[in-house]
Amino acid sequence: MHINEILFWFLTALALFSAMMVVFSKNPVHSVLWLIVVFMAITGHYIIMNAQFLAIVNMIVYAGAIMVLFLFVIMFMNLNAESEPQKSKWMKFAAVLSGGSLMLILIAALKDNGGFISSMRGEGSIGLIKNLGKVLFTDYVVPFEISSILFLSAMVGAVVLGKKDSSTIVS
Amino acid sequence: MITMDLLAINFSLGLEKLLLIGAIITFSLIVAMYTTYAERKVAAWMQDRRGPNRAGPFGLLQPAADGLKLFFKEEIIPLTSNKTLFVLGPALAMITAMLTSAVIPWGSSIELFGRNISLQIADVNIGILYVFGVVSMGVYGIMIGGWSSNNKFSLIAAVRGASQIISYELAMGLSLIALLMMTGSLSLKTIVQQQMEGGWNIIYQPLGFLIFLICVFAECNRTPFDLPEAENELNFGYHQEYSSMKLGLYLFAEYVNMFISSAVVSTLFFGGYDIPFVDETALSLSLGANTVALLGFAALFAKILFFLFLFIWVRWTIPRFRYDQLMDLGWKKLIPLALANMLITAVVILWLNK
Amino acid sequence: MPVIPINYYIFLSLALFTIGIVGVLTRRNAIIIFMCIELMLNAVNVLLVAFSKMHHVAAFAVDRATTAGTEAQLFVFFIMVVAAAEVTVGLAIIVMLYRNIHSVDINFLNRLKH
Amino acid sequence: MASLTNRAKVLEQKPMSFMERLYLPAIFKGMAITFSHMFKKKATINYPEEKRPFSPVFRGLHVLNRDEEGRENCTACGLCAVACPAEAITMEAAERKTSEEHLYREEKYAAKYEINMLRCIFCGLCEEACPKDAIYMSETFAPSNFTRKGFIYAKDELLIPNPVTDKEKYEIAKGLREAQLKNK
Repeated sequence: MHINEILFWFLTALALFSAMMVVFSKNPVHSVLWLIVVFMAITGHYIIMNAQFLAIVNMIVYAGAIMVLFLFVIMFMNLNAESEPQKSKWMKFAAVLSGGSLMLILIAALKDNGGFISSMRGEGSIGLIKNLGKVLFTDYVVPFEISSILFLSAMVGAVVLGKKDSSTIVS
Repeated sequence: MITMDLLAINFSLGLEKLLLIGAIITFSLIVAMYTTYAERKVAAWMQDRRGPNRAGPFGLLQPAADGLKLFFKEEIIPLTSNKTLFVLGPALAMITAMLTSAVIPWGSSIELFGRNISLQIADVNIGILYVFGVVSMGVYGIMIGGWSSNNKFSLIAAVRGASQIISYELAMGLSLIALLMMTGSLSLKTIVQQQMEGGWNIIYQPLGFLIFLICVFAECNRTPFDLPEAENELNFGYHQEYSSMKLGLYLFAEYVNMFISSAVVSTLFFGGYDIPFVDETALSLSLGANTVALLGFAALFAKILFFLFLFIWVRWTIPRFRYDQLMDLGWKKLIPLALANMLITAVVILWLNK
Repeated sequence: MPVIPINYYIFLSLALFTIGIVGVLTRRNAIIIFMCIELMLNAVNVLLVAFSKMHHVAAFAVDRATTAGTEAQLFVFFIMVVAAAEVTVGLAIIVMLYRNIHSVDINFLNRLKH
Repeated sequence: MASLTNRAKVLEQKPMSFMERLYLPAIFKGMAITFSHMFKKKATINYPEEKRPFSPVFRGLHVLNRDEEGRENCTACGLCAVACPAEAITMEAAERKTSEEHLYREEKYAAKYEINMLRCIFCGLCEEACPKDAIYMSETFAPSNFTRKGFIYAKDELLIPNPVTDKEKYEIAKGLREAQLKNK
């Protein structure tokens, strides 16, 4: 087995196991930490596929920024395993069942195709920053600018939502 | 490039890299050890005292004595803490502090046993982004440690530390963008080579350097930004519940962080392993490539030592910021400054290329 | 030459997506549900990158200077950008919710009339 | 409101100038100050090896004196105990036998003489009160101890070594003070 394949299986197992732990761990903080592990595994997958830029962006944006936000919120709300609301056993069973059947259907629909991924060096240069940047700032410059406006509005929105309403303080 | 260099391993290359990793980790641990010594010594000198001078000649064995003391202390894990995470916290802090050293070029290459060995663990072509990624991981060591101690002081300190690091990462990134526009490469090795030819980046980016330096201080949780450890309001900060070597790892990670960030600053702005006022290629003809590589490493080390001294110097000069002042500086001063710096650099580059 | 069939990536991505769905269905904590949505977004990202790579490898055999597959990776980039914006707003909403009903249980969210 | 006194000083509160708001010059100034301190003379000394000279009026541990022939000066008159504001001194007197003339100078001596160092405030009034020059305060510090009892110094701990039989120790115990006084 080539080391690439070993890495693939290892990362896949890691990603799936920790994804399950995200769903099934009782303590929300543990869920967040397992989700970070999932993102790290996915980052590893990106590196195998030689998508360096996405790998590092995934690490900085998802694992480094978004998950810290989640952790912040959970820590401030002081959520722990005891105060965690639980659904009834039957609801959970039904959820797992329906999820499993969805997965079966999707796999059945998508299983027949003959593509493959190779990790030869010369064949994988599109994931490099140089190439991605060139396309991003020429062909996709308008969506890029629009996304910056999106960010600005998200920022304003978050501040407006998070700010304590002065009328509620009085009451 | 990471993948293939990583995956197309032959035995001798792997051995070489492993040895290099071992050497660099040992080296940074030793330097961190003696930074603690230097900190106490310099602090003493600045306060007209003598500092540690009992353990060994000039107190040189003091760090070893401190380490031994920490090892032999009782290991206390609070009953109500979250045990796994409590242990994971210091480990994460230490690992993320160490990981950054992988992309720093510690020197050019040396010839040994007929092999050309590059003094850099991995010449990743997204080197700086890798540094940022690892730095953003460093938040978790603090947050997990602070949260799992189950102590409100620790928690507040952890949240403070994390929000401080996240806030200053922005200004840090923005100040670097100006630099990257000039160099046109994210690989640290390329940046160093460009500085060898075209002069150090500090000449072109003094403002960027200043912003970057301030952000580095904040990222390392050093005074004047050591809010997470503000004794007068938060007792001992996020590692309050820790004892023994787990506390040691946290304290040690701070010094390793200092060392690595000094290395990053000297690589980005002070020419890395470039020996000032000397033409390396001419010198290597007369002295041999190996000697020049070692000299280059010595030059880098001298720069690192200067920055370590600067860290200590600033710590014993400037008092701590208040928390709102800290956020004010980060968001309202440094980020606009960095943006302005970026714009000016862009305009100048465009004007020169016209 | 190491070759990994695209099917493996499809299955990985489907599994992650399904775990995300199961998470949304089983949990009542709004933050966890939000996290599971992030998981689903990431499953899609993996799939997009894998397809982009496959597409590129196929085009590379014909034309060595091809940039086929770049769009998919940029698409992933934009997904990440949007996800970051979405998380900030979403978490702000959850925090406000918590302030009002002192819980993040979504079963209490039927009190919109208050 | 009128101020109670006219001593209140009105501070001038003008907004900071641009250079002041930059803070950097001030920071550099501070750093220059700390840097210059690195090369100043150190205020500390390596204590057990080097010692600072005591002032001639320093009051340390008590010593019960002997005369040149090695006889104890104390006559157990009790004036020191009376003078002591902390009531740290207790003693019991005894009469000198004929065979003990080489031990005690006067015909009465202190059979028991104790100073409680935990009570003592080192005021030196005992030294002042003593008519026979029997008690004086040396320049040693009160050493540490593990028990409270250990701080009640009995006669054998207080007595100065015999100048006849133990010349060297006597000189040491007599201490630097004599030398200092002589130098003056």
